[in-house]
Order: sequence, then structure tokens, then C-alpha cells
Amino acid sequence: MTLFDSVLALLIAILAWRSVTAPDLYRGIVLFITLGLMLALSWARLDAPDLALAEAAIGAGLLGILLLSTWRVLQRAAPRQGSDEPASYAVRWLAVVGSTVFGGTVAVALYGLQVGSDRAGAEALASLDLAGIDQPVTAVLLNFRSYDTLLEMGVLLMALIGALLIRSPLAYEPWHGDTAVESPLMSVLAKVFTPIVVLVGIFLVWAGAYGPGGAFQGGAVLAGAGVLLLLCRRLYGDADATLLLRGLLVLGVTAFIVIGLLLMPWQGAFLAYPPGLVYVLLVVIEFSLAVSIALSLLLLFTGTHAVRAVRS
Amino acid sequence: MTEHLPVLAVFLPLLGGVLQFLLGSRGLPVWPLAVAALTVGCVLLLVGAVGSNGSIEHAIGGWDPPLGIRLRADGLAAVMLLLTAVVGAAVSVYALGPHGKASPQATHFWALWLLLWGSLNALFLSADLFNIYVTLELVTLSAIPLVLLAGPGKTVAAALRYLQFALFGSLLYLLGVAITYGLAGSLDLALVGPALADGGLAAGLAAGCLIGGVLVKAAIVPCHVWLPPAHGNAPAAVSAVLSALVVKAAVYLLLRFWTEPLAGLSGTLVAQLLGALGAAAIFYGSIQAFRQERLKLVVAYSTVAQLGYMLLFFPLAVSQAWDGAVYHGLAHGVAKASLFLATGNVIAYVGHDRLRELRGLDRPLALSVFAFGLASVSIMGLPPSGGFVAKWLLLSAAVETGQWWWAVVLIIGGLLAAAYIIRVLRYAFLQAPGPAVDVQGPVPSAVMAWPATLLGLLAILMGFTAAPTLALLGGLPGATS
Amino acid sequence: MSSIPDPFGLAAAALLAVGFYGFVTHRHPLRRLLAINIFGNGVFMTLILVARWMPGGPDPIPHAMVLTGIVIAVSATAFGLALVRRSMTQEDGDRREPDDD
Amino acid sequence: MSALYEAMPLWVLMTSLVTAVLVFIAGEPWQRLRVVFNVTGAVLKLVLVGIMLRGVHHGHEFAVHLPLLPDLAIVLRADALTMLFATLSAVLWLVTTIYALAYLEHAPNRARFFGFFSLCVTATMGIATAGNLFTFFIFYEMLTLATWPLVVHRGVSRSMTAGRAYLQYTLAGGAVFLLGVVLIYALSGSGDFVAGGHLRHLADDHSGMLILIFVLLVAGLGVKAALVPLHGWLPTAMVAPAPVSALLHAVAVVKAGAFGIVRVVYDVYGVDLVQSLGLGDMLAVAASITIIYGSVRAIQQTDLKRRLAFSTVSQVSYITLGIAVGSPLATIGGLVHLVHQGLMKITLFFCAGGYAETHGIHAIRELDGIGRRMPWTTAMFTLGAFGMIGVPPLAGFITKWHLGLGAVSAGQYWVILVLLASTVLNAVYFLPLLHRVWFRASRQEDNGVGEAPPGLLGPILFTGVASVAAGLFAAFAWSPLGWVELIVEREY
Amino acid sequence: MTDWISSMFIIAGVGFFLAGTVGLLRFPDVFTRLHALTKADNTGLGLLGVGVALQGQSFRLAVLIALIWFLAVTASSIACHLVARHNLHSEEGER
Repeated sequence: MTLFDSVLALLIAILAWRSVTAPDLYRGIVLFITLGLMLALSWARLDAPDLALAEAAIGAGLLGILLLSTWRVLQRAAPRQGSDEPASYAVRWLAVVGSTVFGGTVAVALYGLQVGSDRAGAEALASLDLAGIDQPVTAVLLNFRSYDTLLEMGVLLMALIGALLIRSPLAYEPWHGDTAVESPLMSVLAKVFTPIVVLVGIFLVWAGAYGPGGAFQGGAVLAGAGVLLLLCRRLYGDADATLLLRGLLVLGVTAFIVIGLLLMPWQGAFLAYPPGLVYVLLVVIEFSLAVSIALSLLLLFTGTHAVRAVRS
Repeated sequence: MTEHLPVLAVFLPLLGGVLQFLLGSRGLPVWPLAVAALTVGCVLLLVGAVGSNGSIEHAIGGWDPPLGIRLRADGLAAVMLLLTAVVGAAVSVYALGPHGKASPQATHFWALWLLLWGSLNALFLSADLFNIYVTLELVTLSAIPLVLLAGPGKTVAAALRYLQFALFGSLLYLLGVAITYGLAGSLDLALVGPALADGGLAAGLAAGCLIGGVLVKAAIVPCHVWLPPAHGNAPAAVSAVLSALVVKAAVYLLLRFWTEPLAGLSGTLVAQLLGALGAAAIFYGSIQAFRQERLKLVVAYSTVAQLGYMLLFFPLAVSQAWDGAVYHGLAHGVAKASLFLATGNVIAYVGHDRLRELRGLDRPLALSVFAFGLASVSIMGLPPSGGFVAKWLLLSAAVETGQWWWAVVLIIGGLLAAAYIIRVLRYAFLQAPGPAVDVQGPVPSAVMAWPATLLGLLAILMGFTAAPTLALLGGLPGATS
Repeated sequence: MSSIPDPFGLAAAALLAVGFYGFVTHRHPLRRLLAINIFGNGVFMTLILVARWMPGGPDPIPHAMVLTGIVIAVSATAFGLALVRRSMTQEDGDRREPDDD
Repeated sequence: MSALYEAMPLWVLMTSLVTAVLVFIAGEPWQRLRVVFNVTGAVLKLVLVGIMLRGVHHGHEFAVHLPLLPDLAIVLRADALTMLFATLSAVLWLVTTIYALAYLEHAPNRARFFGFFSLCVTATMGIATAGNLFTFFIFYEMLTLATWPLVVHRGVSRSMTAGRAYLQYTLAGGAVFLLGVVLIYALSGSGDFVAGGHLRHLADDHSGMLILIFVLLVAGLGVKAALVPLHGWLPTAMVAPAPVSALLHAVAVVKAGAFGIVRVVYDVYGVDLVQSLGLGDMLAVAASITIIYGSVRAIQQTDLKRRLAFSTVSQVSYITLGIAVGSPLATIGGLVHLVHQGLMKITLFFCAGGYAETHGIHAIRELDGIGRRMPWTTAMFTLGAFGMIGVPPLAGFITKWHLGLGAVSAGQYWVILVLLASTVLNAVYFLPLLHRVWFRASRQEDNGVGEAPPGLLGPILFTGVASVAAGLFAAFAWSPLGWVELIVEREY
Repeated sequence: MTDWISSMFIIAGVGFFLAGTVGLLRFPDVFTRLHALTKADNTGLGLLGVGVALQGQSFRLAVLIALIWFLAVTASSIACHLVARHNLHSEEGER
């Protein structure tokens, strides 16, 4: 299948180039989303189904719709803002030369890489039975290098606080000419799709223990369900967050830290788990993470402190 | 207990910040202050332990490298933690002034500030290349919202620019990490050195990406463009932290890498190039600082210049230069925090910071102008002050290694610093003619005036505390002296 | 190690080069964010290739790094997009770039 | 007890440093308290210096080491040379403090003024007691910084301009000096002041480097010592209040530069090395040019303080000249001028301040007939001026006599010509002035105001009489000359 | 035998996709383009699904493929509906 791979690689390169150079910003965004999907495909081809899922759900899906929504806000605010004043010829040529050299160096360096088997990854695969989880990527994320994951949840929380501080919500208030709102099909969409998406999300979280999936992919899909409801006008952005909602937002990181700190005196190390309890604890942490991730991504999308269901 | 201290130093403030977000404005300002006090105590214990026992390690999850991640508190980490604790304590007290009362704004400030504190500690303690990437992002993404606290309208453009550069810088760094992992099969700082020293193209590219990414984050000329608007428009307490600690963290990484993963680059053209960048930063930043019309921008450009001094370590690369560069980082951190807090008091009192309209401030704001003056002595590198000790060490290193041109850079840099600082002080002392200041606020309270003053005094006192500090630092790792 | 050169190595290099180009040549913040994300995808692709080339099966550690990286990139970009919305929809007086470089 | 006694230089520094801190803390409202602090500090310092003087006279050397870096310490030491400068500073600090209290009685920002004034004295004391180049540099720069707020004290744009000029010169000078200091440390590993110098063993291999370093050091010090062409800041700094001018010109700043040159020549390089490298002649020529140039410029001035300032430019270089000539007698002349010039010049500046404060007189032509209204002040002014010209048996004569003898014994006859020319020029710019004050009719109407207030007059009388006494009683062991002879005895 | 049948289905599916794509490129306005796209692609996807399911020879896989087909068809028809509706409204608005 080298032919398929080569075509895919070529397609990725072309899509990236077109996305960056498209004269029209809207087209650039659409090409970027397409690029994301092609990347997901290529990563599936590269034995990374977890990442393919994550890229499709988060990188192309959520980010794509966020980009489009932002583009629309900009269009409404100042229609001509979308077009870019191009850099001067000299700058562009310099940039072309620079980035070609850079890309060429990367390519040569990559193909010259000698990847042996004496690696941390090999050790991770060999120590799987100590981790309490069979899926290597999840084992790395939640056990071997759980510290990264924990701090990453901090990044997510801070990005969210930052977005809330800006007070620039993407709340969906109908405006004149929003034809989607009046369409009867939207309610069908919400009713049929939401349960399936939620189910898939929960399944993905659960599946992380033994197959492709995990808190991030599952959380992203759950957030996707929320976005769907927002688009169908079943949910709205809201300014006032309850303590419960904020609690759910910080649930993942708090559970992670508290469990780690509580067990530290007994285990002798932070984030070390007793062998008998490791599976249970990791599942608890994974679901807490998924809840927090889903909510954080959803609120990052709306840019509001909370969401509320539509008044019926 | 001792081996748990690094974990506590990271997670006390981090958890404190998360819970502050959860609690909202409840518990203000007692909760954050309690967390801050605990953090300072924990860091002091940790520093004490490092001072008496040498470096402390903690393998997270019980997984040793290369599989797991290590926290490591060695001399370099200890002095940076100490700096963070000192500046953090001062800023926490100062912030009681502008952010002491319960409000959504205050909630966000304290939550983000505690998170930032924890993130900085995490960064200083990390001994893992990829974990450092995550901590870098933590630091950035808690710092930028803090900038926005000055009011989104004023700061959004600066924050956006900051974010773009920070993101690009960290992704460049991540590319370096990726290639390094490809080469070395490990991410632990102590284990990747040999692979990066093999002289191949991939090793060179990895080193270049690591250095380049960090340089963007450190706002080294020509990647400095994001710094002045961000530092110049943020609230005073935030500017102090950003200039004293956040950019410093990036330069710290560069020093850290030089001792372990990139030790092979010592004495190469890259080292001279970094030194040249440092010199460019010193000259460019100083000249820009001299040309600014707003006090805060003067101080912000001063940061661009002062960071350059730390880069002079690379071409010199002897033990004295190491001591000098690190001590410069510490002294600049204390002094710059003092400058920004004092500037904040001026703005709180006058309502603006346009230099030409600040005249005769020395009487109503005596304490703050005094703090500004004290801290300036260190910035100018004049004795007796921490800045002077650092400059002395760097100068000695330059002369010792026969690279006199760096000595000239140091000397001229000091004079340029004097030029832009004196320009500011002139206005403070000038009484007539010209309009007197148009006062808009009350004289800043003691809570706001004293942290600046104490930091300023500390900047002077650091002229006498070099010996114990450098003993804690423990010299250039791997140096034969 | 794969005997035939992976075509995706070139794709990674292309993504990095294009992302770099976009970051340098564009001033529009949304386009810069796009370019940064494309650059990021190049980095992720590199990591995935490194993972795949390990003998004995895909290396889970770079995969975990990519997953972490994606989440960080998306959260930072979402934050950036909120900033873009705010900066582009403000009154004219505030929209200008800060006057300092 | 002995440790406390040994640390005497530190306590001497602390008296004025603590005073400065207390004055800053007391601030503007607590005026009485500030005065108490100030005077107590000054008296205490004088007492401590007295104790130290006694110790040094008996051959004791005080030394305090404060380690700063592994191989670098702040060293405070008191030898005979130290005491010459320290005693002068301590005495004149007390006098100037009293003078300044009266002078600034109704001026604003007095707390700031006296705080920085005390810091200035601390720095000067530090310079006097510095035991190595590093310590010397620290206090040298501290002096620069502490003096700046005094120069710009009035806060008008003219004083700001003067302040800027002052800093441009002194900071640049400090930077050059620092480079020299670092080079010394790198070359020899030590910058300690050792009688006779400690660089002789390097003379064969590094003579070029040693010359370069010497030039750097002297250029850095020459800024404060106002060696032409590095003197530009001094006349413009005249906008400062009179006590500051007196302090700058008589004690602190210019003397710090001159004192530094003495230290470098005697205790770092050693006279032999300086002469064998040919640096002595170079220095002597520079000093001579400064002496002549300063005098000529003084003649052209129409403002009293500016004329005195150029006179300072000229007179301070006598010290340098004496050292550069290199014979023991010339050295005595140079060193004793450190004290003599200090006493005479501070008298003159106090008088100028008295004229300005009492009658608003700044220009020379306004001085006509002032002698009748302010007889005491003018008498002291006259004594100071005669001393400067070198009329026997006043202090200035003692200086010039020894300088001349020293030049002859070193075989440098041209120095005599310089001294003669300088004396003539001094007479040219002082005698017409004296003629004006005593013999011309006053231009101002008599407004009933006469002599300066006692707070000003007291210090004027004290320093004036002291400058005369220094000349009259030069033969006594406790006179400045006696002390200097002791120093030179120990050096050679 | 199964291989042959599955190949037939896949080739037919690809044909429908091809036709849809040509339609998308050649038809004059939005509505006809949508018509070509949805009709051809939904059928094409179904045929491809059947072909692949035959290859897999597992009931679980077949159910999953059917589910995917169902979701894709629903999503694309709703999307097309929205596009058409939007277009219609904006054309009315112009008039």
C-alpha cells in the first residue's frame, strides 16, 4: 500500500500548503479541517489508532467547528477582516527559502534517524503488567507518565480560565437569517444523534483500558455531543456557573492530585498506586478526567462560564 | 519527608489555585495567602534540605527514568525556587492592595497566580524534556490570562501576540524533543546527553530546535517583540512576576540544558552565537528602554536588555561565568520585581505612567521612589548590589578567558542601563517648571509600598549574600575547579 | 525499522515547513493560529513516525506525548480564538496592534 | 573587646550609614529628631576616628575582612594614609553638617538632603578605609550615586543638566575604572593595598598590560580628581547648594579621586614600578597641564563659585603632581595638600555660600565692598585666598615648598616652573577679588543685613582658623604635615 | 466467490462516487450539485459498505458498518438540507 500512503502524504502536503496560502480565510479553514481528517487517516495507517481518533474528534472536529464559528463572528463584525494583507515579496521569498531549508533539514534528519530498541518505550511495553492497564498508551498516560497528564489538565483549566476572562462568548443567539434554527430537521438531529454520540463517548473512555480510546478521545466526543446540542439550540451559554459545575470542571485534576498526595506517604512516591487497587483507581481517575475534559472543551467552545438547557 | 518536598512545592500552590477557582471569591484573601505562606515554608524547607544534603530526587509514580519522570531539586533548581518564593511572597502581599477584596477579578487573579507559582516550581524541578514542555505551556497559559486582568480591552492585542509567539516557541521546542527522543530513546535530561553530542544532522537539528524554542519564550532579540506590550500593559503584580520569573524560567532552561543535554555545545560557534544574541539584546533593549515615553515600557524593555546578560555565560562557560549568570538572574528577578511594583504604585497614584508628566513624585511617593532607586542600583550593576556581584563575576570570567570583547559589552551595557534609569529618576526629582502630577488616586497603602521597598533593599543586600547563595548553587556542574 | 522510506516523513517535513512559512508571512491572528496548528501537526507526525520506527511495535511514549500535545494545542488555540474574537470585534481604537515595535 | 576594637573601621562607617537610615526613616516631619541623629552621628564618628588615630599612631593597623565571594572580600583597613583622609572627612562632616543645618533652614526636602549627605560621608569613609581595589571601587561608585541627589537637590532643570553631566562623567569613569580593577585581579589574583605595591614580579612579562591597566585606573580616578580633560562635570555641578559644593570640592568627590591615585601609585603599583614604567612622568605632565589650565580658566569666570571650582581643578592636581614626581619630599607636599587644600577650599566655599545666603551674591562683580558688611566672613575668605596663592607661612606655602624641594631632589626642575606659573595665576584670579571686597564701594543699598548668621559663621571661622593653624603649626608632630611625614616614613 | 461479489460491490460504489464527483463539478447551481452529491454518495457509501462487510465476514463488523452508513446518511442529508435551505433563503433575501 505504499502507493496509497504516498498519495496520502502528498495530499497532506498540498492541503497544508493550500490552507496556509488560500486567499480566502474561509477556504483556508475548510482546507485545514480536511487536512485534519487526512492526518487522522494517515495516523491510523501509522499504527496510531488512538491518535487518529483524537485528531478526528479534537483536532479536526472540535477545533474545526470552533474555527468556523470564530470566522463567522469576525465576518459579522467586520466582513473585510478575513482577507489578509499579504507580506511583501521579499519577505515571502525569504520565508519560502527559509522554510524549504528548514523542511529539508527535518526530512534529511528524520530519514537518517537510527531508532534502536533500547528505548523507554520498549521498557514501557515490557512493564505493562505492572501498570494495571493493558493498553500501552493509556498505561503511559495514566501511570508511567501520569505527571504529564496531570499537568496537561492544568493547562486545559488555565486555557479555560483565560477564555472566560476575555468575555467573548460564542453563545448561540439566533440572529436574522439564521436559517438553521427554523429547520425542523435540527430537532431530529439532536434527538437521534445525541444519545448515540454520548454512548460512543462513554464507550471510548471505557475502552481506553484495553483498546484504542481513553479519557481524551471519549471526553472530546462527549464535548462533541454538547456542541451538537448547542448547534441545535438545545443548550445555551450561561454566565453563572454553579459550584457543582465548577466542581466537575476541576474534578479530574483534583482527583488526580488528591489521590496522589493521599497515597504518597504509603507508596513512597507521588502518583504511585498499590498493586491491588491500581485498576480501580485508574478507572476512577480516567472517568473524572473524561468529565472534566468534556466540560472544559464545551465551555472553551462557548466561551461562557456555564451552559444551560433551553427553557421549554 | 524530605524526598516529598519537591512534590509539595509543586502541588501546594497548584491545588491551592484549583481550589480557589472552585471556591470562587469565597475565602479571599485568607485562603490564597495561607497557600502562599505554606508554599514559601515548603520551599524554604526544600532549599534548606538541598543546602545541607545536596540534591533531592523524586521519581514520580515510583517509575525511574527512562520510563518515568523525575523531579530533581539540585542547586540550580533550589536557587530558582528560592527566587520564586521571595518574589512570590512579595507579590502576594502587594496584591492584597489591588486584588484583596472579593470580586470575580480577584478570584481569577489568585487562582491564576497560585497556578502560575506551582507551574514555575514544576518547571524548575522537572528533569524530563517532555515534562518541561508541559510545564512551559502551563507557565505560558497561566501568565497570559494574568496579563488580561488589566482589562481585556487594553491588553488583548498584547496577549494575542504573546500567545502566538509562546505557542510557536513551545512547538519548536517540542520538535526538538521529538527528534531527541528519536535519537536517544529517552527524555530524561541526564540520559539524552550522549545522543545529542554525536554531531550528526539530527542531533544538531534537535539542539537547534530546543534552543530556538526556548529563545522565543525567553524573549531574546529578535524574538522579543511580544514582551514589551505584554509586560508593559499587565497589572503591576503580574508584570513583576512575568519579568522577574516567567521569562527567567526560559533562560533558566537554556542554562540547565547547557549543563546536561547540550553540554557538547560548550565552546562551539553556537556558544559564541548565543553570546552575540545576548549582546544584541543588551544593546537593543537598553536603547529602546531609553526611547520609551511610558515608565512601564522602560522597565519592560529593561528586561529585554537584562536577559541578555545571562546569555553571556555561554561563550565564557567557566565556573565564574556560571555563578555570574545565575546570580544575575536572581538579582535581576528581585530588582525587576521591585521596579514593577514601585511603578504600579506610581500608576495607582497618578493614574498613568507617561514619563514627561511625572514630576516631583519623590515627596508623595517617597517610599516607592526610594524602592525604585534601590532596585535601579542593581539593574545598573553598580555596587553594592546583587547586580554588581553578577557583573563582577561575568567580567572576571571574560577577562580570565581572554574574551575581552564581552567585558566591553558588560561595561557598555551597565552605562546604557544607567542612562535609561537616570532618565526616569530625573523626572521623579524634577520639581519645576512643568505641570505637577495630576493626582487621581490615594497614596498607595503600606501593603503596596513595602513589598517594593523590601525587594529593593534585598537587591542591595544581595551584594553581600553572594557567598552562601553560590554555595547553595554549587558551582558549574562538571567543571573541574 | 521500516525498509522502505516512509512517505509520511516527507509529509511531516512539509507540514513543518508550511507551518513555519505561514507563521512568518501572515499577520492576521487567525491565520497565524492556523499556521501554528499546521506546524504542530508536523511535530505530531514526527513523533508518530519515531514511535512507529521502534522495533517491536509502536512505541507508546511518543503516542502519549502526541495525545498530550493535541489537547494542549487545542486548548491554547481555543483560548487564542477567544482572544481573536475579542480583539477583532472591539472598537476601532482598541483594535490596533500595540504601538511599540 | 579586641574584636570590636579591631573592627573599628566598620563602626566608623556605620556611624554615618546608620545616621543616613535613621534620617530617611524620620523623614520630613521629624526635624528635631533628625538634627539630633545627624549631630550625634557626626560627633560619634569623630570620637571613633580619634580612637583609631591614636591606635594607628602607635603603629597598630586595623583590618576587617567581610568575605563576599570565595576568593574576594570586602576589606576595611586603617593605616596612616587612611587616617589622613578619614580624619579630614570626619572633622569636615561635623562642620559641614552644622553649616548645612543653618544654610537649608527653610528649604524643602531636607530629610532627603541629609540622608544622602550622610551616605556620601559613609562612602568617603569607605574609600578612606578600603583595603583593596575591589572595596575601593564599591565605595567609589557608592559615592557617585549618593552625590547625585545632592547635585540635583534643587530640582530645577539647570541642576538636572548638571546632574546629568556629573553622572555621564563619573559613571563612565567608574566603568573604565572597573575594567582596570578586573584586569588587575585577573592578572595578579589580588588587588590588596600593600605598602610598596605588589605587582613588581609582573613587570617583566606584562609591562604593556600594566601600563594599560594604569591608564585605565588613572582615567577612571581622574574623572573625580578632575584631571583635564576629564574635569567638565565639576564647574557645572556648581548649581548645587553651597554645603554640597563645599563637600564635593573640599572633601568627598575630588579627594576620593586624588586619594585613589595615591593608593594606586603607592599601594598597588609601588613608586618604583610606576617610575620604571615611565608612568610617573606621564602623570606629572597631566597634573601640570591641569594646574595651568584650571588656573587660566578660573581667571575667565565671572561667577564666584565657578571661579572657585576651576581653582579646585587646578589645586587638586597638586596632590597628583606630588605623587607623580616620586621623591619623598614631593610626596609629602602632595599628601599634605590633601588636607590643606581641603581646609582652605571648604573655607572659601563656606564663605561663598555665606555671601549667597545672606546677600544673594553670586557674581564676582556683586562682591564690591562686601568686606565692610561681613568683616568676619570676608577675613576668612581672604585667609583662604592667601593660603591658595601660597603666601608664607600659610598652609598653601607649606605644600608648594615641599613640592618644589621634592622636584629639585628628583631632578625635575621643570616642575618648579609649573609651581611658579601657578602661583602667579592664583594671584591673578584671587587678588583682584580681594581688592573688590575690601576697597571698592558697595553697589547694593545697605539693607541693614550684615554678617552671616551664626550657624554659617561658626563653621567658616572654624575652618578658616584651622587652615591657618595647619600652616603655622606645621612643625608640630600632630599637624597634618607631621602626620604626612609619618606616612612617608612608613612608605619609603 | 465472496471476493468476486465484494469486488463488484466496491467497484459499483466507486462508480457512484465518481459520478457524484463529476456531478458536483459540472452541474450549474447549488441545488443540482447537492442532488448529485447526496444521491450518488449515499448509495456509493452503501455499496462500498456492503463490499467491505463481505470481505470482513463477521456479523459484528457488518453491524458496525451499517451503523456507520446510517449515521453518515443521516448527517449528510441533514447537512444538505441545511445548505439548500440556507441557499434558498439567501436567494429570497436577494430578490
